[in-house]
Amino acid sequence: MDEPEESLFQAPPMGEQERMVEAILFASAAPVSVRELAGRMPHGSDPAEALHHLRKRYEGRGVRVVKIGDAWALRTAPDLGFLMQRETVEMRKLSRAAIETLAIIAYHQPVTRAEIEEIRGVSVSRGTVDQLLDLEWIKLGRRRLTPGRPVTFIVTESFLDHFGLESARDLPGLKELRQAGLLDNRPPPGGDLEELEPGEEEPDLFEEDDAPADSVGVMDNEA
Amino acid sequence: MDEPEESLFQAPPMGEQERMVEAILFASAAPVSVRELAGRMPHGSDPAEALHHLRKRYEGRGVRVVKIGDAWALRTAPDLGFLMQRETVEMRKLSRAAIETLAIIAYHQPVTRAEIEEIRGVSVSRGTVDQLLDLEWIKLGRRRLTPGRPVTFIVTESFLDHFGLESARDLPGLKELRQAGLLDNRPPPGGDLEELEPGEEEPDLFEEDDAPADSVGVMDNEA
Amino acid sequence: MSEGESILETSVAERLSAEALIVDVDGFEGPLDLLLTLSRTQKVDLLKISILQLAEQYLAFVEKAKELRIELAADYLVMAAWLAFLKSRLLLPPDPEEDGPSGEELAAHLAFQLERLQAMRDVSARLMGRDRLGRDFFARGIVEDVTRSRRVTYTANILDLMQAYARTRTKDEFRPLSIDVRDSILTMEQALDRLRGLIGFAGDWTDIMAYLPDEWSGDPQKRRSATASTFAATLELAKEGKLEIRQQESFAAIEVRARRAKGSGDG
Repeated sequence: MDEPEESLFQAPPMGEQERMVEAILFASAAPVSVRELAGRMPHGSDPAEALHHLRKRYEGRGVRVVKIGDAWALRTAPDLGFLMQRETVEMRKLSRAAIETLAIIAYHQPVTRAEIEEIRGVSVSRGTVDQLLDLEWIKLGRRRLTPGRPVTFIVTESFLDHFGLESARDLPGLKELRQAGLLDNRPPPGGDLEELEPGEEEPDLFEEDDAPADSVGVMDNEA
Repeated sequence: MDEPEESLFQAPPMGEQERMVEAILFASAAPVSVRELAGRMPHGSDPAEALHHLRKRYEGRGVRVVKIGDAWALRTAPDLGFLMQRETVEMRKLSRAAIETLAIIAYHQPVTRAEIEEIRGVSVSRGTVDQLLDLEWIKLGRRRLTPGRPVTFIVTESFLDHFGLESARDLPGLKELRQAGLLDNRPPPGGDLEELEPGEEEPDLFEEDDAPADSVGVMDNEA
Repeated sequence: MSEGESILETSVAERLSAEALIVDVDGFEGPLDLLLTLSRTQKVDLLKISILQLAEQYLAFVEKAKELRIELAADYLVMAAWLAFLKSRLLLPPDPEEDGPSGEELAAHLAFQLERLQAMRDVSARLMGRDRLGRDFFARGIVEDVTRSRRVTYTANILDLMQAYARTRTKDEFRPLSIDVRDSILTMEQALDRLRGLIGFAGDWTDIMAYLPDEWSGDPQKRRSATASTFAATLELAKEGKLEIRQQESFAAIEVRARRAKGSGDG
């Protein structure tokens, strides 16, 4: 440890200068230029050389000396970035729109967005579909061979996993729900809704192989 | 992001663990506990040993590995403080009352407001305690098991950090004060106050860990 | 020494110093602080300080303040009264009639308090003089801290799913069957709770129907439920050895009574 007074006339040894650069870079809120270093270090110091040594010293360490524009900073090594993330998982109930959309997909797959909207009677927000894709409960099925070739949605393995189903066909239909007393035994108003049993009338309902489709494009819009 | 699967069964080599500890401590301004380190490092890591190596490595450097209570942090070497003047944020001037109150809490902890008043011979103004709480240098300890169950105060990790202490046991002059009996809880002769018998049911003064206590609720009871 | 002597001896110097101190009486952190300051004028180690002399110094100070019509805070006056008392204790021979601490004990405690306050002042100075964070040593300037990504995961169960489906397909509201009937079912737990409280009083054979809660014996549906659960509860209590059950013949009333001593049952 040299006395600062001495340093006014003679620059501290290089090892000492290196310590100084290290401390300054460490404590600074922003990258520091060589010029600024020189201004803060004792007269006659050579911050550029000290930086050179310091950079060497930190090679392969958990922290690196990096140059940002004209200035220098200490940063954690990029390969250790994973240590800086800490995930807290929060469980939330799925929104009504999402669960309804999911249910329609499960019961009607493969189903297009327009069909979902028709069934729900309201438009399906992109966010809702994205959320279900993100949860990996739905994925893209084959494009429908109708004009516009709209994408279809189907449920995934992890959907079945999560809901404890062997297959989506195991979902009880409306009749069964009603018979089981899970629904009020009231006829649907107007009776215009056809009672659809899963797996009943959609011909290509549960095909083994789902075209992977262009999931990427959709995923990119994820928050 | 590499192979967390592997790491579940085999901890990374010690050199790698040392880098990880280095990066984590470096990235955080606040001290990080060994436990938190362990939680962030791959399974099977030994942060305590990695810390030992890291501390050695930084010996004599411009930045040091310091222990603060149960936690660890990187701090610049105190002899280089003169380089750092520009970083210095003007420290709030503490009143004499606040400084003395702080010292009394540090050396007598856990200590009640009544005891602080008995030592200083004046009542403790609310502002004094508030200021110390606000600085996060003191916090609430366990309630004293005497009639009225008064709250007690203890110093915090930030206090240790601020004054460069590894633990409250390292307070300057603590041993001498203790030997001189000046930290004894000596009741006034014939005093009508029900005082604690010395060493009765007080947890030892400088125990490793103080019940964190729920500060918020307790504060409300303060007069 | 006598009281008169000591006052004479100290009056000149003390009155002067009292006068000086009064100027900045507001600067004192209470009477103990004032005493500590006064004690310094004795120029001896705190351990060897004369508490008697100190008491006189203090009283002189208060006297002077009175002369100058300076109003002292109440705690200064309380301390003055106490010191006057201490002084008399120290000067007069101990009164065997009076109990309580002796003058010497009181003086020793005051000396201890002064020494302790001084010690706290000394260590606070040492503490504040240490290398300090943000002044002498520094933490990391850029907090690169952990990005606490809060991942929200959504969950739903199979009932949610079916309910949602039913909702979209019908105007029916889906609901589990049992909710409506809850009101008219006495659970076995309820019956058991009730019986545990009552059975101690059942010395004689009593029809279990007598144990039905009043409000459950009217409505047939409720009555049925209450009977069933009460009967189940008696079986449970019998198993625990708390009561005995008998039925004289088929379809006759089922009767219970508390089981008294060990082995006295006949049911």
